[in-house]
Amino acid sequence: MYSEKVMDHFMNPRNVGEIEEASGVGTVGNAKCGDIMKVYLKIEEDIIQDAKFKTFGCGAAVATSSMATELVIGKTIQEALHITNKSVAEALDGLPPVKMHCSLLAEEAVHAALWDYAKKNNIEIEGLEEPKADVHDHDHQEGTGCCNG
Amino acid sequence: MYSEKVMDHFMNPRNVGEIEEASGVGTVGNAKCGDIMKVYLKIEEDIIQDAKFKTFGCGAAVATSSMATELVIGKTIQEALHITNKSVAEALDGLPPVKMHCSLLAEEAVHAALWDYAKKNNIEIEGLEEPKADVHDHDHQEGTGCCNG
Amino acid sequence: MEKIYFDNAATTPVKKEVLEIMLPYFTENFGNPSSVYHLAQVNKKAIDEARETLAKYLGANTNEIFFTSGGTEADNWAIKGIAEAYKAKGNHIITSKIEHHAVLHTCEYLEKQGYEVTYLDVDEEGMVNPEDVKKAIKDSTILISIMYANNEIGTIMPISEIGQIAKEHQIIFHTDAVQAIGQVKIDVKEQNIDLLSLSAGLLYIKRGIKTAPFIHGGAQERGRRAGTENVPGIVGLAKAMELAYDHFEEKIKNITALRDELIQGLITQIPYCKLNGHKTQRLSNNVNIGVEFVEGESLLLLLDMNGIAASSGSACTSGSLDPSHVLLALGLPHEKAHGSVRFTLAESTTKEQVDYVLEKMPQIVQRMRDMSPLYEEFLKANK
Amino acid sequence: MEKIYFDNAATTPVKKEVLEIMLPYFTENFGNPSSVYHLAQVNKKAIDEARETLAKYLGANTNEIFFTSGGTEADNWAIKGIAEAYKAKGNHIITSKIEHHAVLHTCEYLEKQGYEVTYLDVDEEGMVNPEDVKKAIKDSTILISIMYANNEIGTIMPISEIGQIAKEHQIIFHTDAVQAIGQVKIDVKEQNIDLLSLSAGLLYIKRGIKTAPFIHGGAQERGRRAGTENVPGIVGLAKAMELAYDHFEEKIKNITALRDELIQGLITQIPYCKLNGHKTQRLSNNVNIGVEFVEGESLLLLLDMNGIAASSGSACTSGSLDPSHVLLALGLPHEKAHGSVRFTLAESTTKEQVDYVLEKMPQIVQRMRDMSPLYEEFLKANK
Ligand SMILES: Cc1ncc(COP(=O)(O)O)c(C=O)c1O
Ligand SMILES: Cc1ncc(COP(=O)(O)O)c(C=O)c1O
Repeated sequence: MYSEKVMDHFMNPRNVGEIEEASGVGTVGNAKCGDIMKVYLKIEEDIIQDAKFKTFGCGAAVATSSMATELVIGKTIQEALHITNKSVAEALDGLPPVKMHCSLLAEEAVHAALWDYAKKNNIEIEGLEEPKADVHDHDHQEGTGCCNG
Repeated sequence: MYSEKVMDHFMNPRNVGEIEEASGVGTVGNAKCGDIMKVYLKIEEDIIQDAKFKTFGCGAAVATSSMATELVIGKTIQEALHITNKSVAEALDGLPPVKMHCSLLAEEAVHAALWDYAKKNNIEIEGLEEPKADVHDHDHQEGTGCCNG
Repeated sequence: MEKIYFDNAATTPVKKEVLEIMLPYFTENFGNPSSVYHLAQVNKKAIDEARETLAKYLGANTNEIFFTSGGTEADNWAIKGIAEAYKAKGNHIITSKIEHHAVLHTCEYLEKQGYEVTYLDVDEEGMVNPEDVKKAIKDSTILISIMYANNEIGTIMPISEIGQIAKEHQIIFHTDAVQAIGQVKIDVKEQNIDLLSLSAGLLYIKRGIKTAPFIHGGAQERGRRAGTENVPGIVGLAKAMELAYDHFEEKIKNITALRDELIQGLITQIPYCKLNGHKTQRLSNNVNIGVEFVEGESLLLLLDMNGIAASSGSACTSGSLDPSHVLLALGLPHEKAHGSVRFTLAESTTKEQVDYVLEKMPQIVQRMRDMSPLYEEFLKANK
Repeated sequence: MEKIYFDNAATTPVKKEVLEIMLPYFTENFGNPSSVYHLAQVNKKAIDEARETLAKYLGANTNEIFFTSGGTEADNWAIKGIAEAYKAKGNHIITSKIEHHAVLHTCEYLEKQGYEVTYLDVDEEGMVNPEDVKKAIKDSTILISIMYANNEIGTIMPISEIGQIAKEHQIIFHTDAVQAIGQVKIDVKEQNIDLLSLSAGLLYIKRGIKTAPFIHGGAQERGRRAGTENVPGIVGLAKAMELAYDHFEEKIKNITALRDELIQGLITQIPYCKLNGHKTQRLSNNVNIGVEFVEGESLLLLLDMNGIAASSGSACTSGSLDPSHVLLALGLPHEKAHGSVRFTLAESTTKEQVDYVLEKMPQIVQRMRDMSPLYEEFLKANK
């Protein structure tokens, strides 16, 4: 069902963990869906120096979290903003159709962390919108970013 | 599907043929049902001296014709009249339920031949009713003596 | 005594190569294909590959192939599924009088539910006339269901023409190809077939065609047919398909030659006997002969005693003892319908087997006629 | 690495003895059982004998046993068949919230057709309360359908009590015994069961109970279920039944001991984890554990990487990714429903295999919790 790349990132996820005093933290997804992603970013001089994640979710959710953090590390905020769910999925050699939502979740988690960073620093990041979904806020809408539903 | 006895009477039917100048001839069944039985009787002094048959029909129809002729030979008319479809079927070690009608046909064929004998000789045989069905008369009613339908 | 099996249209032995490919799926590869673990993925892959193979031979896409428990279920699903899904559009179905009972009884059931069904006549060779199909179409017509080839008399229907008519009138077209598969080349796209049933069992449903689910339950077959997949059966079906179309032209040529030899031999050697069905538009394995003055079941029993397994009409109805609805639809009177026998050949059929039947049949028929009151009458009338 | 298959409730390998008995029916004994010739009679006899065996183990009569393509079809037929046959009497059906989708989706379909369905709640151990059944009965109730044992959590329902209630109220009682068969002793007469579904597939229909046909076509199964019989499957089912009830008590004792060892080991070694389903009224092969803070699919993948094939919820729904409706019906919140894993044991399961799972599971769960944001939150909140 999953590509070798997905299985590799699932079995050996990169960047699992927390960043103490992170520049920004974003959590998306919810328990109803069965997927929650939390992304920690360390940003210095507009560059993402480090990224870590914790994920409660299916194999695809774990792998996309791992890949998304890999992709954003070393990028500028603007570059990171342009890493879409598609590019995450492609970097993993594709995802099964029912699992494409998971890659959306990874994109959203990164955005949410960037939003948190912007809020904390009272800056505005061009092109960044307020995260749609958060585990603490409200239920996910059907079909958007819900990995297991 | 058939008992050994049925198969024996089907493969080696007794009394196949015609009796020239028979005392009585009866034909029952019809082509629609897929079964026609013709029974020839030679009756002398109230005793059935000989019986022959011709049958267009399934294995059970052939076997019951064969057995019915066997059973009536040597019997008095009254005795022959009491050979029911059940006794024919029993003598064959039973028939499959869907084929029980066939034994009814054999009983009717003997009765029809006796009726013919009575008519020809202008006598009345106690307990004998006019045959219900004849190939030349009318269609069989559903479920009565219709061997193949 | 040699046993000759001439009822291959009813069931046919599973080929060695097919069984071999099925076996591991009973014992080693038993994981439920819907699960996530590795063992299950092996099965999932096997099903996917089978689907691909089958799609290829039908000219279909893989996502248009759905596995069922058999031809009967496929027919039921196709017809009931369309009837239900399109009932807002209309309630009229066109079929023929010589369909398999899986189609006919389904249509009769739908009539009780308020649908209207036109049962088209066939000509004396069992052919549906495409013009009749066209004429039967109404505004309320939602489905045309005409079999690809008849199981009893082997007549091959003008499917492409009917497909064209269905397309022009934008009506969904289903064909029961249970008997045709492996004997003719089928291309659902070229022939404008929207649904197609196969035994063993498969339903092709063209993309975009809605069908109400027939068997409700789990999410198997992309949510359209519930129930744990019969993995060995599916894998075996694909393999059988491959084998059937391997050296296809050559095999068809051989079997057609044997078929024609058997037909020719029977109708020349046995008086008052004729071929049922079409002479050339005919399945290459089908011989159906109407023998006057004899009854079918007795004939079959005597053939069996001589080591020849044949059938009268379709096997599925032999429980009912009715004369074949197909033969009656050809216009045969009841006694001739009762006296028909079907020989269906296989790839493995030999000339020796055909010759053996040609030797035995005339004797058997003569024996039966000698005890037939109908024959007696006929002879007397024609003296 | 040893492969351990702990998903025997989904599919299970065909036993050697069963396959051996099936094989000849693929190759030598291939005659269509509905035909008259000898070869066909061999098959007919095989089916009749299988029917007898199966009837015996269910406490049924042979003419009450009907073969289907599987458990799903049996459930569909039972429920739709009764709904249609008794619609003049009423339109109300009682079932439970934790039935298999083959029952639930069929009931939902019937709701769209105008039937009224009561889906009974279960208690937190997955038990249907017979009192609730009684209370749900109305004048219009025509069918009670409660599964014998649940496929996900293994809870065994109070079938005899429900049968008694159904009898007293003269309402037809159907039970889906797909998971129960071979694990409990069933006696349809004593337990007042009117219809009973088995996988592989069989439907028991008590004499006198009308059912509308579900699959229309040929006259097989005494005219009540059309389609060429799957002879190898039928013969195999009977053999499997025989084997299942051979040394029954001893086997059940052994497997129950292993089951309890696995349950005990898991819930003592893994914190924040609990048994789903009933502790004792439970299928002897079923272990279903809710593990907090981890997600099921990941857990299964990691188990698979360690050579352990298990499942989360029922295999049939894993295509849909929804959290199990059964676990939700127990009152579990979504995250716990997502984090449940089912191990289903077989006769061949060994203590070593159980020990291996007990060794691996805690490590895997710990690893997953280390990367779980829910666990992180939980720890912070409970510091
Ligand atoms: C033309 C045709 N359609 C449908 C069927 C039914 O197929 P099955 O018996 O596999 O369900 C048959 C079976 O012989 C058939 O010949
Ligand atoms: C309780 C229950 N009912 C019905 C079914 C459906 O059976 P099948 O998949 O054989 O059609 C299953 C299958 O797992 C089941 O567990």
